[in-house]
Amino acid sequence: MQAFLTYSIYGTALFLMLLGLYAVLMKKNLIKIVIGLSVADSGLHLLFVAVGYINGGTAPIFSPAVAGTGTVMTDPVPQALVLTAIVIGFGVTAVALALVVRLYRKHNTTNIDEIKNLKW
Amino acid sequence: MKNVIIISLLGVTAYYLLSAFVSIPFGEDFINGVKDFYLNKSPEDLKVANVVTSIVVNFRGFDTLGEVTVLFLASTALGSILYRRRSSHTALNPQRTAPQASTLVQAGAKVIFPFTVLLGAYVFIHGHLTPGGGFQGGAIIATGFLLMLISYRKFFVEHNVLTWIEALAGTSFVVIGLAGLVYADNHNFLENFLPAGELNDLLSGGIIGIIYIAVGFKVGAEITGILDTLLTIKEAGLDPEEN
Amino acid sequence: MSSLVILILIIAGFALLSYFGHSINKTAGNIAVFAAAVLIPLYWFTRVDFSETVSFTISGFQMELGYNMYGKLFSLIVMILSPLALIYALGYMKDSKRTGTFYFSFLFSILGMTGILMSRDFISLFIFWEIMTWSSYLLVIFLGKDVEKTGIRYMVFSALGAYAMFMAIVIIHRNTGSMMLNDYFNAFGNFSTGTKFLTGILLMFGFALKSAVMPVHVWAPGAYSNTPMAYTSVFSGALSKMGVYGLGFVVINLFAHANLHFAGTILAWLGAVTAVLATFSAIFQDDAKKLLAYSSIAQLGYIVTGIGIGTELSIFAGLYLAVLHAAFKGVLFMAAGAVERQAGSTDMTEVTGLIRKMPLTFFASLVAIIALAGVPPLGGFVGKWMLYESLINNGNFLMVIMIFLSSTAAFLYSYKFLFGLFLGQEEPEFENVKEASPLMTIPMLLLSVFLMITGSFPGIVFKYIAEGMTDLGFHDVNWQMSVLTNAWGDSVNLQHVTLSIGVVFVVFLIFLTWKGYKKTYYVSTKDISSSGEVIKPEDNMTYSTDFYKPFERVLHPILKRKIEKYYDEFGEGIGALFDFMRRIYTGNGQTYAFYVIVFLVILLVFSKNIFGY
Amino acid sequence: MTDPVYFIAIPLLTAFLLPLFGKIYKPLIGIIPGLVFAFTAYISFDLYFNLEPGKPVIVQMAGWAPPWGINLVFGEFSGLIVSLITFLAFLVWVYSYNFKKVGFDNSKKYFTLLMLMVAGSIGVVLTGDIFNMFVFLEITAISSYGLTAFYKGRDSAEAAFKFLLIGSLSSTFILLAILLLYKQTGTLNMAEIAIKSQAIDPKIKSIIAILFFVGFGIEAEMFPLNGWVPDAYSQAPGPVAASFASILAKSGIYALIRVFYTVLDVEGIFNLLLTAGLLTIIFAEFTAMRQTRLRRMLAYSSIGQMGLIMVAFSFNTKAGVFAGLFLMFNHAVIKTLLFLASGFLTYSTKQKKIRDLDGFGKIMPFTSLMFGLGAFAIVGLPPFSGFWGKLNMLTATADSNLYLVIALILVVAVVEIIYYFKVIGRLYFRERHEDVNIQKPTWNAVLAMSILALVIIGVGLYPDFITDYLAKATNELFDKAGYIKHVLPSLSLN
Repeated sequence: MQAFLTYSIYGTALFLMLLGLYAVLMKKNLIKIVIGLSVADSGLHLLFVAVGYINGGTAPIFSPAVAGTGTVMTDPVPQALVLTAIVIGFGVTAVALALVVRLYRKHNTTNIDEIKNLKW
Repeated sequence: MKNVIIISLLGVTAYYLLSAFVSIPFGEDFINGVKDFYLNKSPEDLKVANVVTSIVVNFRGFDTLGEVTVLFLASTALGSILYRRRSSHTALNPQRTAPQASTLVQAGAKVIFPFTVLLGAYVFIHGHLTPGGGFQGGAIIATGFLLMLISYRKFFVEHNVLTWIEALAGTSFVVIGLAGLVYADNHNFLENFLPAGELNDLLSGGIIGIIYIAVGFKVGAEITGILDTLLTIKEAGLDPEEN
Repeated sequence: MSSLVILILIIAGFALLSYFGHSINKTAGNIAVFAAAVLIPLYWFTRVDFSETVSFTISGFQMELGYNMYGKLFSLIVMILSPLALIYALGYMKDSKRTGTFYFSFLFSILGMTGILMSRDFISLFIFWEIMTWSSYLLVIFLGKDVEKTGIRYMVFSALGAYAMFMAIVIIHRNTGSMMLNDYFNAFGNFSTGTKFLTGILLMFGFALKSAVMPVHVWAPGAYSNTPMAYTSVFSGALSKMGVYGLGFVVINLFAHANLHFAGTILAWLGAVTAVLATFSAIFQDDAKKLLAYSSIAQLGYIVTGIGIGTELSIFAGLYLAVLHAAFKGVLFMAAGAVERQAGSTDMTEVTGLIRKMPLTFFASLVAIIALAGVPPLGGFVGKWMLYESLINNGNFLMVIMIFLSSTAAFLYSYKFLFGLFLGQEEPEFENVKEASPLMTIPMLLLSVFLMITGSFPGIVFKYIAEGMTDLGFHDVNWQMSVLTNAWGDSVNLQHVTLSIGVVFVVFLIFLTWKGYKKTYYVSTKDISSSGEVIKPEDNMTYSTDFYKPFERVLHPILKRKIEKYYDEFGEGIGALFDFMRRIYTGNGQTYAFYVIVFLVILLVFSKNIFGY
Repeated sequence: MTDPVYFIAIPLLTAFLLPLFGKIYKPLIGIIPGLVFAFTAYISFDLYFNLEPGKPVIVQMAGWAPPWGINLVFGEFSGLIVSLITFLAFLVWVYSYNFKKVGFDNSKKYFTLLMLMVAGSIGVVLTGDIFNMFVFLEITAISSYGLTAFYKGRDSAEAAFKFLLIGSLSSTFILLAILLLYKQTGTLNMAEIAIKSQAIDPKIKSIIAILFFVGFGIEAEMFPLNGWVPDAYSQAPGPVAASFASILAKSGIYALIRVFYTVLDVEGIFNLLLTAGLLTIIFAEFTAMRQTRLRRMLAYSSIGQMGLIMVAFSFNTKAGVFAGLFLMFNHAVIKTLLFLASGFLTYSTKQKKIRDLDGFGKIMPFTSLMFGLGAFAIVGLPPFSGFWGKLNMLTATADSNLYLVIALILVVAVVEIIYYFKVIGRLYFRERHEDVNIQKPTWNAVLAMSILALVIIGVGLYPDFITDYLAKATNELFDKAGYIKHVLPSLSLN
């Protein structure tokens, strides 16, 4: 059971990440590429949270309900990190979308194959 | 063909990464991590119930400062990327290309908007007590604004106000951090110099609550600003790329 | 402060002074250049302490400056030839633009050469070598023609040579932990065979390239002829001798400490082949500058042969030829420059009959040509004599034949040069040509006087060569002021030779003058009778056109295989390869992302091999 | 008054407040960032020269000792690089203070982005926490995207998008590596990871190392991850390209070095770095030779230099690291000068082609001279500083018995000479055919370029100005136990 959980949970998160990368590598539409980056980020964030989980753990909050009961708590560190990672991912996505807008204005297309004025 | 190549490449990557991740089974605790220290110190020294918050704002507060900077940066970069020189002829005539939303949506949005903002404020004010915090609260507030932006073609945010909020909130974060250099016991950046209070009190955690409120304002203002920049075209018509 | 450092600083100071002087106005700059031409040699001859050494450590490398006698010999060339060339340049460059840059580079190349000759460690040697290289590069492209082709070719080959040296230097440092020349020579015997070969051959390659030995000579003709002639005299006369200098001490020291004679023999063969082929090429040049350039390569071939054989006499001959070559090639390039400046061209099919217009230039060229051709009674003869003797002694008969062939063939181009420019019929368009200014003729004449003296008294040069050879390990070299001896017991008293030839010459001159003076009248090449053909003004009727056509036909199969062509083809091939390589940067962002993933996957798949777990 | 925290805090504070300053008095937008750069340069020099030997300045954030809190380490190694970055950043500000007055009215955003990019790079260098390094790397990256796309008329958005695409992949890999490290060691502090990393399963460690290698390699312009470089360098404003070469690339290579020298102990990575560095040199320099546009040529040359730096660091010897630092110094100073000069050389030409520069030596004497000097220095001709870097590099290579590498580096150096001298030939020894509107460099640009030129000549004539500092930095980098001892006094490397 444990092994199944391990493989399925990490596998799912990694699958999501690689799905995003697949979109980045295969899709021709700039917007889809940005979405791919976003999806890859989400998969990564899921991985973070999954790594932080401890069997039978509760949320790491000392509310009066749990205080002093000695329950196991999940690891708070990846949760804090994922918060940072999400914000950074958001920032990158926003900049990417702005660039897509600029590129569309200039080239009148969102096909990445047609946007290569700079080469060699 | 390309499909097959890429899928097999990603498959190989997946195989290696998965083999690295499954080395420690899911949900297993490891020893000697820094987390135990955080779990002990957060309620004892900082009197902060939400350990994630105490990590985000205090133990790793420097990261959060960077994070806030990233958001600020994103909005600045966005402004710089989509910036257009104002020609003297065309007056500033902001407009949106999106179609007008239905009356139902408009009315609903009007009702939901204040509550969304209120919820956001609640979330970031109670960041050290309950799940949530400045980023989450700010994001909720921005959602409220997004709702308004997409419902009303004529709803515009005042960028001047946003600038002031961003500047003051960001400044207060850094200033609070710098104050730690002067007033705190060990004279460290971002160190707590206020009384910690009691666990699970609203006024607990010293500077943590204050910083999270500042972060909430800043995030709310910045995301709203970003959404507005992306949604609104400042000038009538699309000018061709200059130069 | 040490006199050596002061010398370097003086030269650098004058370089800057000339540059800024010229940017203010021409007179100020020219005064600075003149002062440099006078004061630098003056300081060198009177104040420089040749026994002094200066040591210092920079960036963890020990460096040392100090003259030895061998370096002093070459310094003598630099210190005599370059001031004369500088003074010549004052006349030659009078109407040019950007003279500031010219003199700046000129003086910096003198600085480079001076520094090379006083370096006792590889680092300062290399630094000065590079300074010499880039300053001469600036002069090669100074006139702005053939910047891409000749300039880049010169720079590429120089860089190849310099970097071969550089590689040798760092390998030496790795094996000895020191950068001193002497440490290298002393430790050489203990090196592994591979290191011996690698360092020896790399160093030799670097130096041989500067002295334009055959497969790597292609930079030379273009560079020599492309440079303002005021500098070419130094370029060919002194700068190329830096290669000879380096070859000398490397070859000798390697022979002394290891049995690498065959490397020297290869070098000697290359020198001989160079001499022959370059001589043939020189014969068929129509441009006097190109002709002189090829002739320089050929002459350097003799010198390299002498050095490469590595016996006492051959080196002695090589060094003597090096000194003489500096003098006569200096004169010839100056003369070509004078003609170019006065008549507007050095194309021998156009410029003819300048003997009456430019008698001083002609006289200087005549002396230099005689010295070059190795005809008694001038100095070139002495050098050839010794070279032949050393080759015969060594049993290299084939090489003797080659050298002999080349020096006989040298008559052909020597004559072509003299005839083409100075003799022959006078053309109307050169009616108003005048003799060059004294600033230009005096240096030429001084050098030709030197050449005449060495014809009967080669001993004044022998003295310094013998001194210099002590540093190469030949301690008691016999020499006499004006008597040549050989191993077979023959001896020649040069004064007798000079005297007898002089008498014949004078008699002949008087006879010619008396016989021909009255009846001479001058006609243009167009002033001929032809059977029905009308000579148009633009027809080139000078005798110098297709001067050696029959020879050319014979030698064509040899000479058509221009080595330049192979280099050019190689360069084009490389360029095409580079063009192919840069297609990797397709311009498509997605492709770049694909590269990233591919790279990651490759590393992951081979992680076991990379990290060896 | 000198605390490494100010490196980060002051630029951030100013960045937040800059919009408000602009509302008060417009010229403050240009002046205030300059004061900030001057201030950071001042404190970096102050801290660096007052550093006690072998005793880095360590500050804790929020009063928690290192394994728990984030810390900044200002040692001889990181301090040297920070000083270099702040010095060059100040010069870039001096240069760009009134660069392109017309069309530069968006300067508020320009200076904000520039300031944050510098602060981010400093953060990458100073931080002692691996995740914090990631955050600062992202700050640097996002501000670079913004700066790349700063000009509207060019293809700058295209360049920035490529940069962003590759940069996002880089951050994904780095995050994965950090996550794996955290999973294995339970900590994010670099010193503690250094202790615990010995116990990590080598197979997983190698995967972590590869992820870091690819992630930081993208920032460090490694082949084949450097597709974004030529585009970004050629499309960004001139001073920004200069700061990419001198600041962004430096923080990338610093992260690479720090992780592999201090944090992870994987021997095999050095051979990999050597191979990647050599490939980088070959492809970059050979591609550079066939470029027709000046800035693209400089960009490829910059990649080549970075490859050389990687090769130097791959020897894992003190001589190699010393040479690598020397090359980093040279590359930062000289490439900055070249980019700054090229900014004015190509100012008015639309295509920015090399052949547009014919005869510029006469009409723009100062800028051309600066470019020529930079070109002489970068190809390693004495008596300029580039020579000493190359000399140390090659002796280090020889000491590692890599003779073939020496030959390769020198062959590539010949290629480098060809394309730089082609430009010089065009600048000085060609006649101009058509008239062109030129932009004389402004006084502040002249000042910035002159200072760089003086540094190049000064170090070239007397390299011992800096060799002591480089040697100290080298020793510190190799003193892994010392680093751990200073950061974590209670723990030690077993």
